[in-house]
Amino acid sequence: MTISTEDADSANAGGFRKWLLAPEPRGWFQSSTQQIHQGWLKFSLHPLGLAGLFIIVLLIVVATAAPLLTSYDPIVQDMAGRLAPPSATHLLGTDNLGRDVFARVIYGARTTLYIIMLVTIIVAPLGLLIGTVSGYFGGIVDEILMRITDIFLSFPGLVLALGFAAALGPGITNAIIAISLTAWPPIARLARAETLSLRKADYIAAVRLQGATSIAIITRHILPMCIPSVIVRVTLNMAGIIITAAGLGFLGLGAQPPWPEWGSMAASGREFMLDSPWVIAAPGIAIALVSLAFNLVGDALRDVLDPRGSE
Amino acid sequence: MASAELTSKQEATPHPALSLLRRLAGRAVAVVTTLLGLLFLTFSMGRLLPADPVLAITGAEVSKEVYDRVYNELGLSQPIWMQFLSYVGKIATGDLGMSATTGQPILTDLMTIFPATIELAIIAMIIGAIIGIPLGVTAAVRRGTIIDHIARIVALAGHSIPIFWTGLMALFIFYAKLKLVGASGRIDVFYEGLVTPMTGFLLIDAAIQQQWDLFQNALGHIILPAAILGYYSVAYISRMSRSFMLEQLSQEYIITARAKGLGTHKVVWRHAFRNIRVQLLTILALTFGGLLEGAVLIETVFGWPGLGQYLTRGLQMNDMNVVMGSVLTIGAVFLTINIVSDFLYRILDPRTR
Amino acid sequence: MTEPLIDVRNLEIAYGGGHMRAVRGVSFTLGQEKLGIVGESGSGKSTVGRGIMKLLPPTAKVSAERMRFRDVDLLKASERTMMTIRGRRIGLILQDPKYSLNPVMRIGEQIAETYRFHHPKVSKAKTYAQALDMLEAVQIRDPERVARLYPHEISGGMGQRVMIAMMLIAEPEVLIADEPTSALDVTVRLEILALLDELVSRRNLGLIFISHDLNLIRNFCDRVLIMYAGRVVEVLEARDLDKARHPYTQGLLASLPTIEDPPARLPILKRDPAWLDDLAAKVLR
Amino acid sequence: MLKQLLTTIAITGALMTTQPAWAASPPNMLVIGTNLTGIRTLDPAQNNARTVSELISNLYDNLVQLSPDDLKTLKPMLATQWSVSDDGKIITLTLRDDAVFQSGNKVTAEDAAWSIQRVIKMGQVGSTDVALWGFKPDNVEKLVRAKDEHTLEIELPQSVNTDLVLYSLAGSSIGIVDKKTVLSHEANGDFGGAWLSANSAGSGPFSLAQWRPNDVAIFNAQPKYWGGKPAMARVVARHIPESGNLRLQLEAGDVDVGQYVASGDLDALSTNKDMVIDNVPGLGFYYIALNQKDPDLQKPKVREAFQHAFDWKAISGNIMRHTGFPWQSMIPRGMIGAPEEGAVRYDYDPAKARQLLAEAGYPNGLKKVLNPSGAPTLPFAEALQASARAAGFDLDLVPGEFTPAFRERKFEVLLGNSGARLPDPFAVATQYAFNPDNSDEARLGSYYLWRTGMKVDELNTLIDQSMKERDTQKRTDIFEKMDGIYASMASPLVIFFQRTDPYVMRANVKGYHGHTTWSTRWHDVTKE
Repeated sequence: MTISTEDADSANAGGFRKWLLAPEPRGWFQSSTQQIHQGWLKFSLHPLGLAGLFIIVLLIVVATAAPLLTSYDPIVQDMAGRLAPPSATHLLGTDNLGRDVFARVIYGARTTLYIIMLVTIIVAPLGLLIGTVSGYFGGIVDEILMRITDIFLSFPGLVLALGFAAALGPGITNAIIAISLTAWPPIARLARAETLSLRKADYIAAVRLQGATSIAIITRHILPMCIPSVIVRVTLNMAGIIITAAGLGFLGLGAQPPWPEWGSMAASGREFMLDSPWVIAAPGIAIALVSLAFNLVGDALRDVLDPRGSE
Repeated sequence: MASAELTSKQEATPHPALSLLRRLAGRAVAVVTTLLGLLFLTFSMGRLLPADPVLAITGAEVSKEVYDRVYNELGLSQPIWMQFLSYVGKIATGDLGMSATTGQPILTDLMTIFPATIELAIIAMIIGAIIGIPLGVTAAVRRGTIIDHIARIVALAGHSIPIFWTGLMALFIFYAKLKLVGASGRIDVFYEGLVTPMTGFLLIDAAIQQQWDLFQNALGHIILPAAILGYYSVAYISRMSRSFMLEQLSQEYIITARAKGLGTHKVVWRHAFRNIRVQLLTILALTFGGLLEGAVLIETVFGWPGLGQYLTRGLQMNDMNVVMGSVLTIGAVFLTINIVSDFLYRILDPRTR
Repeated sequence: MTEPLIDVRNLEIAYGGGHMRAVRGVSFTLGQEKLGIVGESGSGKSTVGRGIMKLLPPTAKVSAERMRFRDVDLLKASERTMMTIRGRRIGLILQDPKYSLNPVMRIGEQIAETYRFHHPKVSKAKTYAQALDMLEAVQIRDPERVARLYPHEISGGMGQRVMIAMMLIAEPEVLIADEPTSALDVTVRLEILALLDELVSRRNLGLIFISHDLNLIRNFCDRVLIMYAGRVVEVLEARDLDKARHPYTQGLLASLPTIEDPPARLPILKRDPAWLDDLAAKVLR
Repeated sequence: MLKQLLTTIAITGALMTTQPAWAASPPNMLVIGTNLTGIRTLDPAQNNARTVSELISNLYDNLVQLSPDDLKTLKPMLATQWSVSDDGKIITLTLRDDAVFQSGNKVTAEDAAWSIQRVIKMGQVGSTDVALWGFKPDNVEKLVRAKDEHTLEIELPQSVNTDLVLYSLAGSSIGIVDKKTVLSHEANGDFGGAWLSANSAGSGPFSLAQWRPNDVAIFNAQPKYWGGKPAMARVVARHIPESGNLRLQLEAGDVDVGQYVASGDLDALSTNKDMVIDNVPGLGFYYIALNQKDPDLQKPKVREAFQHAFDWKAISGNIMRHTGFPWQSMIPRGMIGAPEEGAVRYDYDPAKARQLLAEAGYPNGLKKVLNPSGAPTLPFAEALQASARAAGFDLDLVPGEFTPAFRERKFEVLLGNSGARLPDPFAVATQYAFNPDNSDEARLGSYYLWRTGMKVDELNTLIDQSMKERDTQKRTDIFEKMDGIYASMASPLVIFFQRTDPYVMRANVKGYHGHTTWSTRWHDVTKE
């Protein structure tokens, strides 16, 4: 066989492109890389999707580089300079307690990023685990797990999150847990569907014949295959999660003061909306932008993955 | 969508009537277990809430003896599963408990407030459908063009802008500046109490009693929150319409219709759209559930005396029974909508009849 | 032959900004005859049929030296003009009635629609009666009952009769049948062919019959176009098929099993990239 | 498809423009925008909170009343005159004979006696004030009695300053109800409580036309009111929880009186010449409560450090501009025993707070959970959190509704505000300094000092004295002494502001005077 030489080729400069475009990929890694590359090519045809991606990247950059972008501390108050309109000193003005709105929006990006990451970390594994176990074992296990999933699905997300957030008490982490509790069922369904199609695959049968345990099959062979589509799905749902988080913040169940969170900033700013619109506009626009960005990226991803989208 | 999955597990049985019966039975079991699960969720939510169920009944000033007596009466000394069973039993008899903040049985409260929310959500859904469906269909027909992109931005913006912000802004513009609509509540104060509640739906009641100025006034009050709520749902409706439509437009019968000489408008609306009507109905039903969710925020802003405000106030006041009752109601409505839309699908689509 | 019904010269159809050339320099004319277009799937034969009716997706780029239907220059025809041609003057029959009929519209309504669209002044009742007559003409018993059915409630053969009825009700001059029988059972297939044959002759239609089935074409059509990879490689009178000169056509014929002399193993069709270039020119008279 | 969209828009537009002009509230109708959250009943015996007191005060007459501008002089209402026996044990009130209930029944002494008995027997929050005088379910029937149709006798179970008793009779909970009507709706021995929660049976200037909890309360004028027919034919109290919305409606003239307007909107409305803002002083304070069951907060130096940890001056001119004024004495301004030249006792001094903390054994500061109780105190809490950080306190701010937790002593540091209805320092002192039994089982949740877990016997004695003493000068001395003790002991209830309740009125509304004891009456309200 010539696999080794092929691989050596691909490692060479210029060979990468060839490897990427090889008509017959060798191995899982190459094929999935190729898939991602193909997907990216399609994705890059969506101007709106690209715009969304740009905003998300911007969010990450802003969150990471927050201290470099503003010299203000987002929690330091200045009662004498409260509700100052936007100016050179305060780019987006100040809020009710004289805090710099720009700094709060910038640092608020960290909170948003924290929400996004934590939800992903909780939801993806949970959904994956439930979905794959359900799909792999089938029968009564499947029946029970899917019934539980249905129950969670039969609730509107915000309402369920509201209830749980209230039950768990205020605080951003509790809010995230509450949101996660409502966000895993679609993931589980997806993972289950993928598992069902994988379960019958020949290579799984082969592995099973070699005497691998169910746990090993699920974790080593099925789970990794489900991850890409799960990631896509989580992205699709992220816009909704951000809006839900903002809604919780608006109802006083979000981040604890004084730490900046866009939803609660908007909530406390609405009292001043008519006279000092910047206090609410800045976090409101931030929420809208990020949520819109995820919506756009999600839409584009959906088109890329949807076979109907390729004409 | 859950329901579609549920019904897809059909087995090939010899006799169609038997298979139907079996399917119905399976469906019933699924509904009952889901309902039980729903009850369990609300129950555990109630147990987790920091509110003291005893104090909710007795009021804060209570002697130790009374406290203990009520504690036992509520069955709080029993094992948790017994408590759950008695909770289920109470719900089965329509006893959702008393509200600590309104002093009324939750069921009575829900009877007066839920129609307000339903009315709002229905109008919102109509608005959402009137904007969302043509938007989605147009986007599908003009796929990839600038119209498609604009339609997408318009729709997604509605879903991305926080609803409380849109709400206050709209009040400022349409109420305060333009004086086009009413501000708070379901009706102007001077019409308050002039209509006898019959159905609980103010618009319907006013129409039945032929109080047209009152009807108009109520319409002026509902239109703004409903429009904002409706706009919120446009994203979902238009996205689904677009994707359904794209699927239909790639079908062979579209070629047939065009080969007959029909123009785009006829092909789209007479042929393709006819095929997505039933799907859209399902989507609208699901949207309706989502609108109940949106109502939670919009009702606070507009002082709309509905379920959303009831729930948020219950949360703020630690009124456990209110929270449990409202969440249960919304969950039950969701479930019902799922079943009904599934049913509608079967009834209305000639292929599944 | 008198004035041709359809005259196509050097038709080019490409997708994806010209990258995918589905049809390359196809030329033919159609009179009041049965013209067969034969080729394997992907040879561009269906594209030609739909190209004439301008029913290709907007991403398709169509160009030709000439593409006329009677007095109409199809290349320059507006969508509005095309609407008066489609259904009224050229009909199109698709492969599988399961997909080509609108699943949520009653049969009668679908047939009547063609007529109503082109004869808007005729009353509703009369239009419907016309549709029932047409159903009868395609040999459907109990047309009144069938008219009330939905497509999924009828068989494939009946579906194709409905399709034919729908396309002939406005009395077109040309009918394009795109694999009209491939989705049908063998016995039904013959019935449909007989019906088509009868209707085409009785109404003096020009018929373009697109199929991958050489046998069928040879028995049914007057003249045959053989297409390969977007090109016409050979044009023959149907009865002269045995005298085909092009190796592709010969290959096609050789791979047809016959009852008298079944080959032990069907030969594999040979393909030569060179056909794409040189031979095309020769075919052009 | 665009065509359809446009048609829809056109239709909607047409509907809008045919809308009658959204007229301002009519001249004979008063519209009050308020917050009706938490009002579960309109039964006088079951209420003692602010908004509901106003509603009840217009449905039911009291025996006596206090006018909003003079909280010391009792004025006649249903009782035209009253006298106190020489031993100070019996109060005799003579009732007017022209008062009728909305049912048409005449108001009699029997109704009055039964109304008081009812409040005591039901034992709900409405009884808080009168129960202080020693009335109990088993003695009230004997002590409060109708001597004849127009004479009511109230015998006191213990020695009490009778002015206090009469003040308490002016409170909204002691509104006189129609005994006959209410009893006809009694169910399960509830004294008609369930029926009265959504119906009225009073002799007041208004009757309840409609009541929907958390939505609206509508009142119709009683044309045959003994005090004359009110100018307002109808009063509507509507639940408008969103301050911005309320403000827009005030500006548009759809709402005449706004309550619970948020500070940002108040600032804006204060510059509007069509608006009058009346900041009515209330009998309560904004305070920080420190739970004495917490070993850290138990230390006096830590409590003292809290006095210097809050930069209250920074928020007094803005956030608190309409809702309170600086006041750091436990006796409300203008009351007997109150410091006359203002009560500013502690300044923000982070260095001093740090030093006190260090002395208490916390050189590295102290971390506690801070609960602002109720949403309006949130900005206050955020300001406290920020200034306390500099003073060495790391306060973990957890917002929400914490009154129940406060009542159960389950908190660390809580920020809240209080109110009382009895216009005498005794009421506030009881709330802030009285605690006869510090055990958990006692459940004395109405006493804030119990809630914080502290018991000071000396204060208990003084409060008891202030209740019994009839001589005003002596009582003044008692309250001054109490205030002194309270200040020097570094109370676990650290008072910063006295509350004011802002009422926003359109300038054309006359005669609406927010009442310190919350019994705001609409009888004399007119609109120009």
